[in-house]
Amino acid sequence: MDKKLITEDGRRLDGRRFDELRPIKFQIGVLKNADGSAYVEWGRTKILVGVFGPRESHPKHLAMPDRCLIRARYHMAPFSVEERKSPAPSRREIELSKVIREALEPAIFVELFPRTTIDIFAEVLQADGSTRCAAISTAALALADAGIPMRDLVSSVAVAKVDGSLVLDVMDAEDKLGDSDMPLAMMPSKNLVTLIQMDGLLTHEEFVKSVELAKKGCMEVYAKQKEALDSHFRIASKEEV
Amino acid sequence: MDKKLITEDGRRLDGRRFDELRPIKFQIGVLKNADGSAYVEWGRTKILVGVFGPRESHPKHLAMPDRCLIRARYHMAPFSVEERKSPAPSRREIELSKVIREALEPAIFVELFPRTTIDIFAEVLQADGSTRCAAISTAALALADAGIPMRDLVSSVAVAKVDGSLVLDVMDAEDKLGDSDMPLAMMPSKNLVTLIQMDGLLTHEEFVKSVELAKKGCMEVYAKQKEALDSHFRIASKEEV
Amino acid sequence: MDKKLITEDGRRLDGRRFDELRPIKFQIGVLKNADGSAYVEWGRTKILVGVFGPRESHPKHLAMPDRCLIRARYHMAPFSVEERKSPAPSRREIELSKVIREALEPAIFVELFPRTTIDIFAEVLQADGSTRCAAISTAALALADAGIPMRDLVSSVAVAKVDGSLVLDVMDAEDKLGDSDMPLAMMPSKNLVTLIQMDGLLTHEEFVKSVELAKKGCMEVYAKQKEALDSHFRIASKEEV
Amino acid sequence: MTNQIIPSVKRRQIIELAESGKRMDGRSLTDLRKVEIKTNIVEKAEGSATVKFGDTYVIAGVKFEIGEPFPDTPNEGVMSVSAEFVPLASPGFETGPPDENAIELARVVDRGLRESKLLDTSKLCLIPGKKVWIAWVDIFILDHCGNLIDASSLASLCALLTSKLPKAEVVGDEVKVLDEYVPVPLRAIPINVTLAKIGDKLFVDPSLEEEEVMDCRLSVAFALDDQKQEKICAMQKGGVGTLSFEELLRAVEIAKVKSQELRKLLPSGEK
Amino acid sequence: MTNQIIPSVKRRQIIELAESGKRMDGRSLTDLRKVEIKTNIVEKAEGSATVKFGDTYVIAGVKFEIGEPFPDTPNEGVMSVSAEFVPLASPGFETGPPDENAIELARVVDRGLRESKLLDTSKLCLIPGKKVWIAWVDIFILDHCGNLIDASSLASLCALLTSKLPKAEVVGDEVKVLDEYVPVPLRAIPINVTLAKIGDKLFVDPSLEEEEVMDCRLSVAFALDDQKQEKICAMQKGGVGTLSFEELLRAVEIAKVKSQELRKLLPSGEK
Amino acid sequence: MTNQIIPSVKRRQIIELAESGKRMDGRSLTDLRKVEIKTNIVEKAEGSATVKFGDTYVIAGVKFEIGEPFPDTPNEGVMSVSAEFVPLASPGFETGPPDENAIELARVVDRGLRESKLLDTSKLCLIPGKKVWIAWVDIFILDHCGNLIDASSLASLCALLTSKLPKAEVVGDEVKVLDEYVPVPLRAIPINVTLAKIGDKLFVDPSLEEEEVMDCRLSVAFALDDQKQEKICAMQKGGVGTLSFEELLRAVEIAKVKSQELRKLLPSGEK
Repeated sequence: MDKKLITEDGRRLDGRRFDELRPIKFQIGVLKNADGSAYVEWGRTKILVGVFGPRESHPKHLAMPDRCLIRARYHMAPFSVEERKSPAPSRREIELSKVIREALEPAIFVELFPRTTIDIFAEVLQADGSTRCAAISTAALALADAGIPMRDLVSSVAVAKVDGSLVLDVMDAEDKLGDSDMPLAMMPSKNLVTLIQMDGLLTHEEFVKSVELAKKGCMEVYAKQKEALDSHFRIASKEEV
Repeated sequence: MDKKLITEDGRRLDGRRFDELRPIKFQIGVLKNADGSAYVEWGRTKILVGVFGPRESHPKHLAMPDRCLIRARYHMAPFSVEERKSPAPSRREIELSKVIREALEPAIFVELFPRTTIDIFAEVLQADGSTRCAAISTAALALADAGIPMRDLVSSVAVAKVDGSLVLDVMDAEDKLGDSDMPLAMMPSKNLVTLIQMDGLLTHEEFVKSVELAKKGCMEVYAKQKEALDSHFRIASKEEV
Repeated sequence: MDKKLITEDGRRLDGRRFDELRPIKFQIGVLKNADGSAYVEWGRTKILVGVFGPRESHPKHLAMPDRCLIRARYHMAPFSVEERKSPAPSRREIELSKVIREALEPAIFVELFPRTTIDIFAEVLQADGSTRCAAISTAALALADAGIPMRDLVSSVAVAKVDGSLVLDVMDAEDKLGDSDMPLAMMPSKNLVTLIQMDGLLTHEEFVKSVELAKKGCMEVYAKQKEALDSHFRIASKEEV
Repeated sequence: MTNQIIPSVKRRQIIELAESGKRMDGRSLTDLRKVEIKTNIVEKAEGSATVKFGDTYVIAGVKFEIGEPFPDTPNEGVMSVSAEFVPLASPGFETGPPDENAIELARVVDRGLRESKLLDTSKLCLIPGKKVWIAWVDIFILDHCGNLIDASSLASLCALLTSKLPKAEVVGDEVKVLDEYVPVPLRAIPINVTLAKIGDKLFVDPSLEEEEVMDCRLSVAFALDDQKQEKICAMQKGGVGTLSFEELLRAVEIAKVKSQELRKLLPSGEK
Repeated sequence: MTNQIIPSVKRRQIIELAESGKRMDGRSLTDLRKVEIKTNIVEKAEGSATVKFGDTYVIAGVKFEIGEPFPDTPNEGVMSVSAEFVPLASPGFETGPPDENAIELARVVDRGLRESKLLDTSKLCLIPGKKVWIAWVDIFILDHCGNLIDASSLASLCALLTSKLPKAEVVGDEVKVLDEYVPVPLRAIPINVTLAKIGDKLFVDPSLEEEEVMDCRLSVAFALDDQKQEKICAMQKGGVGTLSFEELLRAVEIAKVKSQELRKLLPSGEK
Repeated sequence: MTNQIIPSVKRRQIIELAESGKRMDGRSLTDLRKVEIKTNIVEKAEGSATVKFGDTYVIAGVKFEIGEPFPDTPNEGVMSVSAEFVPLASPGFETGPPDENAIELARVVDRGLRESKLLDTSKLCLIPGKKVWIAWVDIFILDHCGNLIDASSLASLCALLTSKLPKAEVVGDEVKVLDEYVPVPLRAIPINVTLAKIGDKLFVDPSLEEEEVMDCRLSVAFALDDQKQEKICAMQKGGVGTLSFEELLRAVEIAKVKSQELRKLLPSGEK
């Protein structure tokens, strides 16, 4: 815990200011088989998301008469972390799969596709903090790529308290050595929270500030998502010509 | 094995005589969700039993056209024993689930509920010997609480040989250090055995005496079961008024 | 690796010449419940094969409208090898089950039995090299015993390179210390290869010679298979009289 | 899931009642159900507690066992929280390994206990890098009538608060466990409060029927440290609905007040 | 299970025949089927045996391996009995981990061997608390034609009776296994006998068709120790029917006689 | 599986085209698809590579970890190859443990790497019999468009070729891993080439639609050692069809030529 996470001039380990995102690069439509797909390099975090559906529910008894079943799987490659991860799903991966699904589902018009399933698969190729936020933000683009009607995108980012300061877009070292971690996801144009989790110790005031900072971060992620979609569909429509 | 299990004046470690049961306290109707339930404190052994059914068989291919399917699960809490028990079902728990089901099923009018299932779940919260006997005796009350028509109650007790003597209602120390353990269950008013198991070394004569002692014990358990039912239904009928 | 696998006079550890099979003893119709069965003692390798089917596919969604489903399982007894084998199926057993199925299926008229399943179960009681070849050759006899119409038998043998020489019908010591192992299966009267695998290091020329030697070995196994069938059906028809 | 009509009728009723500040079971929106705590009911465990929130019934047990520390924290003991939804608790529970709901529950309870720094794991070290105490916290859901997170958190907390740590002597590389006990080294005390959002209302300590029709839930854990400082130590949104930022902040405010109410119910000597 | 008619017809036939003391396969009610024992058929195992009771066909193998003792018996070796219902043995067997029937079988066989004190586990200790011999007894059911318990018990017993224990030298903390063998330290010899109850009759060594229609079965193991003392060492009722006390005692009497008959078939040098 | 018509029409088209030496995607029968290799894309792994064969997309990562050697090779490090068919790669893939296809894939890749003696495992030993380096090679299929064996073999090879081994100091029984790296001790380089047989034609680097209608496939791995000697080091037939001996030998000849073509694409500095 001796390591300083914030330097004297207010910079973080990778030179960022407290409210600065890492470089984020989305790519849309990167897989042939998946109905929709997207890839992100979010700092050193690298995640590939594929979406299948709406497709027939299997096994059939899962099908719901009035809506589409959403399933999500968050999964880490064994080589994505410092110590090799066993391939069997960990309790952490199972919980994250649940909250990711719950963060994305509010944005999907599930009533439009009764008796079907949409599967969202997020494969973490390299984990360097905020993987659930990156997975959610990238999955929103993969869903859009699959042509699935959505109320809004979902944008997500995490805020941490490190060395007494609140910082935006938590990387691994900050997560491990910091005092708190708060991932938040929202539908940006609706101003509605779809995910919030927190661990660590925050005063009420710090919590309120964390939420504000997370909201600002989500809006910046949203801008990058829209940019990626624009450029993807501009290229796609050119190709069709 | 140096420890003496029977004192000079013929008393056991907890002061009981050789043919004496531990204090047994049954409570009926202790759970809201279960269709029937009962709880027992049998010395330090504590077991909660819940019954669901008759209900639709699931998966459906298990349903039997001419009778009800009975399922039973005997399960120990990790904290119920000296060394924490792993939550995965042990081979012992799987065998006990089978013999408990076979001890209870003869008492149930299974022909009355074709194509359905009755589930009996016994959760051992603390194990101090004779848990299968306590589970069977308590499950009989939970089945009655669920209103399931039965030929008779099932009452069960174990007899051990310790320090050369046969003793009734085996507690943990006697089971571990004794020379034999013989759990027996019966339908008391029908005088029919529904469970018998034995391990240890017994002469033929000792075996015959063990069976006699077990039978006496079962009749005493039966009296306590009826008492618990009486008091439960007396209260229940008052409440209805 | 100091151990010499070929003696000065060109003999192998068990006295065989380079192109000599071990003693092979097939028995057909050894099980009561299985629809077809066969047992082999192939040197010290001992394998029992049982076949069930064609029978209803279970679960039903596996059934294929235009053909029979073939399933095969290669399974080793825990006591079949030097170090006790864990009962759970190993990755090796899963791969071998697949290649054994693929080696046998070309010989079966699968179109004749749509919507059904044929199950082939090979239990290795003692493993002393070439177990997959012995399992395939014995399974072909069990299929015949079950009366399943076949294009041809399947005969199999392995060739190894040990101490610089190519040798037929690899036993355990030769497999472990040798330079290569190449199991091959064929339909002998059709002259078609149904299994080939290889590991080790072989020049192109050595590979070609290995294939030739394997072919010769398969033809010898074929002769023994036919002999076993002849004697089995001769006895069977006598018994019917 | 097959019948979607009953839930939607129920949901409408619940929302209508809530307009006048009432609930199906007579509570106000911010009322807790009756909370009952019993401790030391499993003598073979080092700590145990049953907790009822109305008909919701949960048991937690604590066992201490000697094991190895994690490589990255060689001087600290280990706490492991698991939850089982045993099938007698609900017609919907099935046997088998924990599903995502049981895993989420255990992890949310774990975060509350862990992030509050309740357990001083540095005092659970026996031989650095080799042997430490492992505190196994096992939760069994016995009757599922809503709000499992708060009941399970409270049962786990009370089991730990009343548990006794075996005294151990270290001689060289061997640990000898004595037949004596010392108190478990505890620091801050976390209390978890869950609210369900249904329509635009927030419901404290949701019942099962409220959970079945809720949009989503928010659980907030507050830690009170030995300097009487109160902080948020864990939070979890569950369910597929959304929260406005205003609702989020309001829920946290309400949870804070209710955590203080629950804190008063802790086994005496603790708060 | 779908067709309940054939079993009930079969049951009636079996009961009628039994009235005149006969069985479908020509045996009397107390006859065993033909029992065949072969030993040392798997040379790579330290002991092995196949046993047939009529068409029922079972193999058992014994492997000795060095491992750790249980913490509560640091001076004793370990015996572990497992059974697999391999799918070639019956159209009803499936691949996968042992089900409750295979587990019950292994545990009943285990109790017979263990409670008779057959194996002197104190002589299987190499370094107290650290290294002992583990005797793995693995049973494979090869053809299931009824009465698996007796066939499996006998196969396991014969595999142990004819097995050889590797000689081992202990030097400090290391164990060196030599290329020599010593006899396995055995004491009393257990024999298991199973009877099926159908109607009010008891059937020794039930066939598969008898098992399919039986009310229940009772298995009794008798141990004969080195002082020629014969004792009951294990017992197991199976199945959903009941036994009267009179039937219970009668079954034990019959089982005793039949165990003496089976005991004469043991590999020579043993009884 | 339910619709057998489309595959048989497709198969006929493919065979007809092949008569004139052509394929659905414009290739000749012996053409590879475009092969793209990227290395060092996962900085946290000691080695990593993505490989594309057309749209088939595979990633392999290498992690080095200290562990125990196998008892029979106490002086050698361990290489372990696993493959996961992650479900985003194909509508037909499911979550869960590896099925027989994933296991076969991993074992075929493993044999190519192992039998070529690529990795000098004797140089991965730290403390004989106690501590060695374990090289974990993990393959993820990201987009399944045919010929997974060749793409996975090449990705695994490239990940190993470009991986760095942490330097370690042995002091007594302890291993200290330094913040420095040494090259991985590699020897011969294996290249795998797969051909599909459809009708009587052989198709190099089969696409998914070719695999769906093929009779069988043959994979052959060629190793080039440091004396520039080229040998066959592994072979695997897959699928339920047959090969004539003539086809077998011809396939091996073609595979050899194509392996030389692929060998030229390896990251520079290697061959």
